[in-house]
Amino acid sequence: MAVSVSTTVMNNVEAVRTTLYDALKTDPNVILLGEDIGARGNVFLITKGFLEEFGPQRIVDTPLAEGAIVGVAVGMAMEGLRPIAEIQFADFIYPAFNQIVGEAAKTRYRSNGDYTCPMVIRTPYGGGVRGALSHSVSIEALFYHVPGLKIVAPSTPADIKGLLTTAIEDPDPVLFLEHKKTYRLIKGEVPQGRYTIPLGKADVKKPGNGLTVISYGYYIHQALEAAHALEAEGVSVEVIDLRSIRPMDKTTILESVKKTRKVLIVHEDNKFGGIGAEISAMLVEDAFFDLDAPIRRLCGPDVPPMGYAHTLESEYMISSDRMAQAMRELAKF
Amino acid sequence: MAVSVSTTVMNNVEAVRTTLYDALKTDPNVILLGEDIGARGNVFLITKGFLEEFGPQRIVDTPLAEGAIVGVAVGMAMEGLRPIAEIQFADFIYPAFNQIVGEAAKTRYRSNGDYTCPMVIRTPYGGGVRGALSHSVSIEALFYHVPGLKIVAPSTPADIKGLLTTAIEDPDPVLFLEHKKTYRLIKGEVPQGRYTIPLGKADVKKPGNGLTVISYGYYIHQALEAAHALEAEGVSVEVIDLRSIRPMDKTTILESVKKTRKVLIVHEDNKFGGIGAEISAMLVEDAFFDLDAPIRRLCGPDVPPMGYAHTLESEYMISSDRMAQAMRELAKF
Amino acid sequence: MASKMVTSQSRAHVPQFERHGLSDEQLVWMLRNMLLQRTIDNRGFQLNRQGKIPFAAGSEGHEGLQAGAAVAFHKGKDILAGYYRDLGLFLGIGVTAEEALRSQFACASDLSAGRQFPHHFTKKSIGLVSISSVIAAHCTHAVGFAYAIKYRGEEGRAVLCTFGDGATSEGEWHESLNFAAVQHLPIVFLCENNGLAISVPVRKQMAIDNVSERAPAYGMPGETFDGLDPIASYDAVKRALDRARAGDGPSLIEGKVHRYLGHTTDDDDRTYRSRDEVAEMRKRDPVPSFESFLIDHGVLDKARLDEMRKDILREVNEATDRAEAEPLPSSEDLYTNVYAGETQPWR
Amino acid sequence: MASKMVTSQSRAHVPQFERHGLSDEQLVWMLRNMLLQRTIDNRGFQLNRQGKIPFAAGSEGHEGLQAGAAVAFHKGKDILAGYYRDLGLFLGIGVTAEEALRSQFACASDLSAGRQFPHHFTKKSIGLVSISSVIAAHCTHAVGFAYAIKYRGEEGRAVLCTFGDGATSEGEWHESLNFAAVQHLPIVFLCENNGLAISVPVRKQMAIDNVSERAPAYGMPGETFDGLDPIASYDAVKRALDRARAGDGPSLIEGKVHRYLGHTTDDDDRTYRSRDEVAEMRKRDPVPSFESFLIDHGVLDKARLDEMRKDILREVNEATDRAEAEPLPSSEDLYTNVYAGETQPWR
Ligand SMILES: Cc1ncc(C[n+]2csc(CCOP(=O)(O)OP(=O)(O)O)c2C)c(N)n1
Ligand SMILES: Cc1ncc(C[n+]2csc(CCOP(=O)(O)OP(=O)(O)O)c2C)c(N)n1
Ligand SMILES: [Mg+2]
Ligand SMILES: [Mg+2]
Repeated sequence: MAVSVSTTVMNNVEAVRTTLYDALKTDPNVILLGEDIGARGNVFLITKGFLEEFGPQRIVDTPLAEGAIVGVAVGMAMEGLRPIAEIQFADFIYPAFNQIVGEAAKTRYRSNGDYTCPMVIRTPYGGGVRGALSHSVSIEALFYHVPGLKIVAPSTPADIKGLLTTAIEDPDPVLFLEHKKTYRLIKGEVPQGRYTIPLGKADVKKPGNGLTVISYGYYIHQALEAAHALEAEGVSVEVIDLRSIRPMDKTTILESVKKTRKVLIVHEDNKFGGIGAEISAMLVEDAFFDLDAPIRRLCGPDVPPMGYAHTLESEYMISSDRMAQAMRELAKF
Repeated sequence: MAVSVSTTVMNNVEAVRTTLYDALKTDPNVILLGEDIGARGNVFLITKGFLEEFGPQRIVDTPLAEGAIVGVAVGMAMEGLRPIAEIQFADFIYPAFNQIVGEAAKTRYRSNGDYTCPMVIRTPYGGGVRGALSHSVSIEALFYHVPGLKIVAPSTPADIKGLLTTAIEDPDPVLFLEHKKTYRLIKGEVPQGRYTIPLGKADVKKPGNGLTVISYGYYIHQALEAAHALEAEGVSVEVIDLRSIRPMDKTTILESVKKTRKVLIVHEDNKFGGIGAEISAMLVEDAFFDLDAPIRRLCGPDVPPMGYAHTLESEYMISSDRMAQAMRELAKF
Repeated sequence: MASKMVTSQSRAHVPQFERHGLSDEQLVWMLRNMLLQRTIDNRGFQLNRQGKIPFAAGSEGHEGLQAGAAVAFHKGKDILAGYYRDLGLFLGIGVTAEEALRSQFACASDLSAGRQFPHHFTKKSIGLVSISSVIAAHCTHAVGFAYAIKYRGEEGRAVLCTFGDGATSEGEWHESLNFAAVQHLPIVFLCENNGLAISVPVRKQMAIDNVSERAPAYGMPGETFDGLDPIASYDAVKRALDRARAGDGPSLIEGKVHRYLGHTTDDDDRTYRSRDEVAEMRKRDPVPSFESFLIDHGVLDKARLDEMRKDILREVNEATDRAEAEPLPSSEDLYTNVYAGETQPWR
Repeated sequence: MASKMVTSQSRAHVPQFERHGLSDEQLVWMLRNMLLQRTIDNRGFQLNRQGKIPFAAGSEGHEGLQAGAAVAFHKGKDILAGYYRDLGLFLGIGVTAEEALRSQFACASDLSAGRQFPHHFTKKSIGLVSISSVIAAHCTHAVGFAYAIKYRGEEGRAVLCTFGDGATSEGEWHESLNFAAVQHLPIVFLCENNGLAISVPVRKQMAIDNVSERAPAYGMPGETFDGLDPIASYDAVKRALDRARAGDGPSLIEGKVHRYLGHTTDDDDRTYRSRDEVAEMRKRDPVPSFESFLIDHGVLDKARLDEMRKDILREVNEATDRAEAEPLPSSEDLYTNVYAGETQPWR
């Protein structure tokens, strides 16, 4: 990441907001479209004040139709605008699946490069916020299999700013996932001024040599908490924040695993067919003989995310204690 | 599989057809709905003559709207009918994604069992038929991550009859995938009379002890061809036909791998995040020390399936020769 | 009619009014339903302010439409495919106050076993379809129910499918109406048009004034009525349901209502509408309007009204206390009813 | 008008006709476009029968509508978001016969580099949007183009979005019209209603007679015209496009056309319609009808027509020979243009 002289402390909501603001300021082709992003300023107040400053032509409160939100953005992008489409909650992205997977991701390939689709689809995802069955889902595994798409899921304000800036300038469609739980919970130093972080580059959030923990989103913070706890017990844990899910950073993962020889993959999303599956399969292909222990996946249970009652929610979510326990076991292995 | 006295030889189209026919005959709650399944008798002639025999109330030519085809079927199922929805080509299932993933798969969970959703969604998938970019896709990896759904992808007429019969009687929603390329290409003995094959049970299509090949759909036949070729070279290959993708048959896979200690996973679908990823990850968790070689995945390239020109198509598809080559290498390992 | 309700001359004597066959008992029942809905709504917001529940959504302003629709609905026969803002309708067809409060507290005994948001009920025994939070997704299900009714030739049954003005923009809404029209199904599509989709005003939702103007696009009868007026609402919904039950096919009808509260407790509506705007709407608040209408027309007297209010408060208080005392789901409850039996992704 | 074309009295002398400002040159150009479309269509089916190409789709019966629309379209300015059955329109706005044949042979030099089905063109240089096989998916894109045009304040540009009758049942079709109406965008939604979606007759597609009856549901002007008549088609499409270009917003117009062939070479339409039905329609075949219309009205003489036919056949024969000789894509071509640059899922 380009380091800039001074920094500001902000949370993840502010990081998204300031990045969108800068993009609107610098590029007249940038247009935001979504539900309640105008007068309401988005349900998390991310776009508050944008309508007044940039006007209804650039801050478009759309009809309640996700297929159109994404599909119209695809058309805008093909015609040279830089649309940033918002899906109010990731749970409601399904009606846009046809436009994302069938159209946006295929535009360049289908036309052999005659048309391209430079657009961003932003959406808040994830649980632990009492969002019940329809405001808690993780969607990355439903999209990461799709050629033509890029997927980003940052965990910190600094990463959000750098990656969202890159995503907006990327020549291809990017699905940008923002974990709801981190929106106000996570604060951090953010370099002032413009900087970018390349898509497809993971970040070692904590170096270590005893074992490697691979995660992303909210759980990065839980994993770091657990990893620091284990330092006290003499276990050195390296925590890798994937940040990008497609493309994914093989180099950083392999380097770490060759060093630690033990891997724990942690994600909130359901386990079966989740992101962890591909990471594990890749490691077996490319680092089989570097592994001292079976790759362990600590993931969401295979049930719909996520019951409303806090008892159900906390059963679904993985605490840093459970993560620490899994790390201990793997370290002992 | 229940063995019945006499058998008939038929291809995969006829197997689907005869199973649907028997279901319509035996259960008045069974209703077929989809595009061109009436007078046209489905674009592959699977339902030819059904309209005349069972009438437009049970063989419903719907408007051109996949969301409604599946969503209306969900309502029918909740009210006690046994709808069998057809998506004309798997490439066009995306507009129904919201109803399949968000509604059908969640009906039982959301209502804590007050309502259930016993329905089948049939669709032809897969390439190698000059179907170009929108009549060639494999969709299993876009759905197999979803709790509440079941997914079946048989390769032979006998398996189709047994599994489709089970799927129609299953109390939960089942996505039933029929590989277009096998429709008329694959013929086989089919037991007469009613029989079922349990979902979630794989089938060892060819026993062997040198290495295990795991696949499903059209590639089962390519893999068997390759496996038989290798017998001549003294390599004994066990070929497992998954048949069910969710739930998946851990027992059969583990038994085989403990025996052969080498695994090749083959699928037509794109590699990254495909079914093979979960199989490999599971094996690393449960059979790590039984493996003598890295698990190898031979899969579709990570590009949109599939160019129209036969040069592009044959580059995408995996020939039995390429499979044989991969088996040889793994055997030598 | 709603406007008539508040005119002073109607207070002068006891004038007749078009009651569309509604008995005094039914009219009083409707008012009670409206008061009960509002009391439970307010309880939810209250419990949320007290920090006892994380979330609540209210239907204030929709009471008239829903009370009318509830009477038109044939309990034990018809099917209701409703949405989250239908509390009055749900109560009206047989959801109890205690079930409502259990949903607010996410009790194990909640109809969804504490899995869904408050008021996202499921109650097959009374024909109430499991509520989806996904806008318009239930419209296709409603059509499937209607198809089953017609397929089985069940006389005198119909489906009532309700939704908001925002829902009409969804593709699945269009697909549902078109499918129902082509199949000539026994279903009523009832739009509760409160002029807002969270913050988005209806003029940004569609370029026409009334949702019912879309009925001809499907070859259905359409009608817009005053959803603040319970009697007008009953009349419109009843005529449409009767058409459906008689085999005369689907209808698209629309009641114009108000939304007095924020979208939910998570929404601060001051960011997108002025207090004056809300105050102006409040002047036509269906609850006090209907109270005085019934009193002015001698259907109800003040004393009985106070009695009713007390009675409702008692009912809701008791329901609150009982629900608050109920156990929450156990952690094991997370894993049940994903499939029939114990299916796991790996077996 | 189409009916007028074939009346005998019109052959009696050389009557005037409403030409809506179309010059003789334009009228002749339209006929040539129709003949070229049909010749290339037939070539595709011929090549398929000869086993030279695996698949072809034809537009026979749509020629009149498309020739009229092509003249109304402002080349170099307007955007066309069309669908697979628009060959005449594509040729009319600047796709060449050779490009059409290259798509049939899936040559490396095909506009999609042999990736897409025949006639699924992409040609940004002439404002032709990459064709999607997914019904109605392109309608939302068309709206996005129209939004960009309005956003940039580009005077006198509009988007023409075409689709079949079946497409109108898709949710995305509804979402597209509604979005365009709310934003008052410069776009024309043109339905080529041939009464069939593969085998499904339009009465199973919708419960109304004309797609244009849906225009009021979006607050748009709507109109149904005779799509067999090139002049009537030109007039209707031009008026709608002029409205859009003048900033007067979107329209939904519909031309009634025929589909004489099977849906594609994979479809045997005898399974769902009788030969008599097709023969009956053929009596109004727009191509011979327009030929005799132009001759009857002295715009064209037999000699020039024969010349034109020969010329077109020569053009298509040469295009066929050249395309057939073109190389196919190489196996490496499978991997390009997934992303800009060389992005792989793992890096
Ligand atoms: C498919 C989908 N998109 C977005 C949302 C988020 N959301 C919840 S309610 C709502 C507004 C609904 O407005 P309307 O249909 O008018 O109903 P009302 O709340 O006004 O009664 C939105 C956008 C959702 N639940 N589902
Ligand atoms: C979303 C989707 N569903 C189904 C199909 C399969 N299909 C291809 S063309 C067609 C019929 C289209 O009919 P219509 O829109 O009237 O166009 P026409 O071919 O009659 O011109 C269908 C069902 C598809 N291409 N896309
Ligand atoms: Mg509303
Ligand atoms: Mg058609």
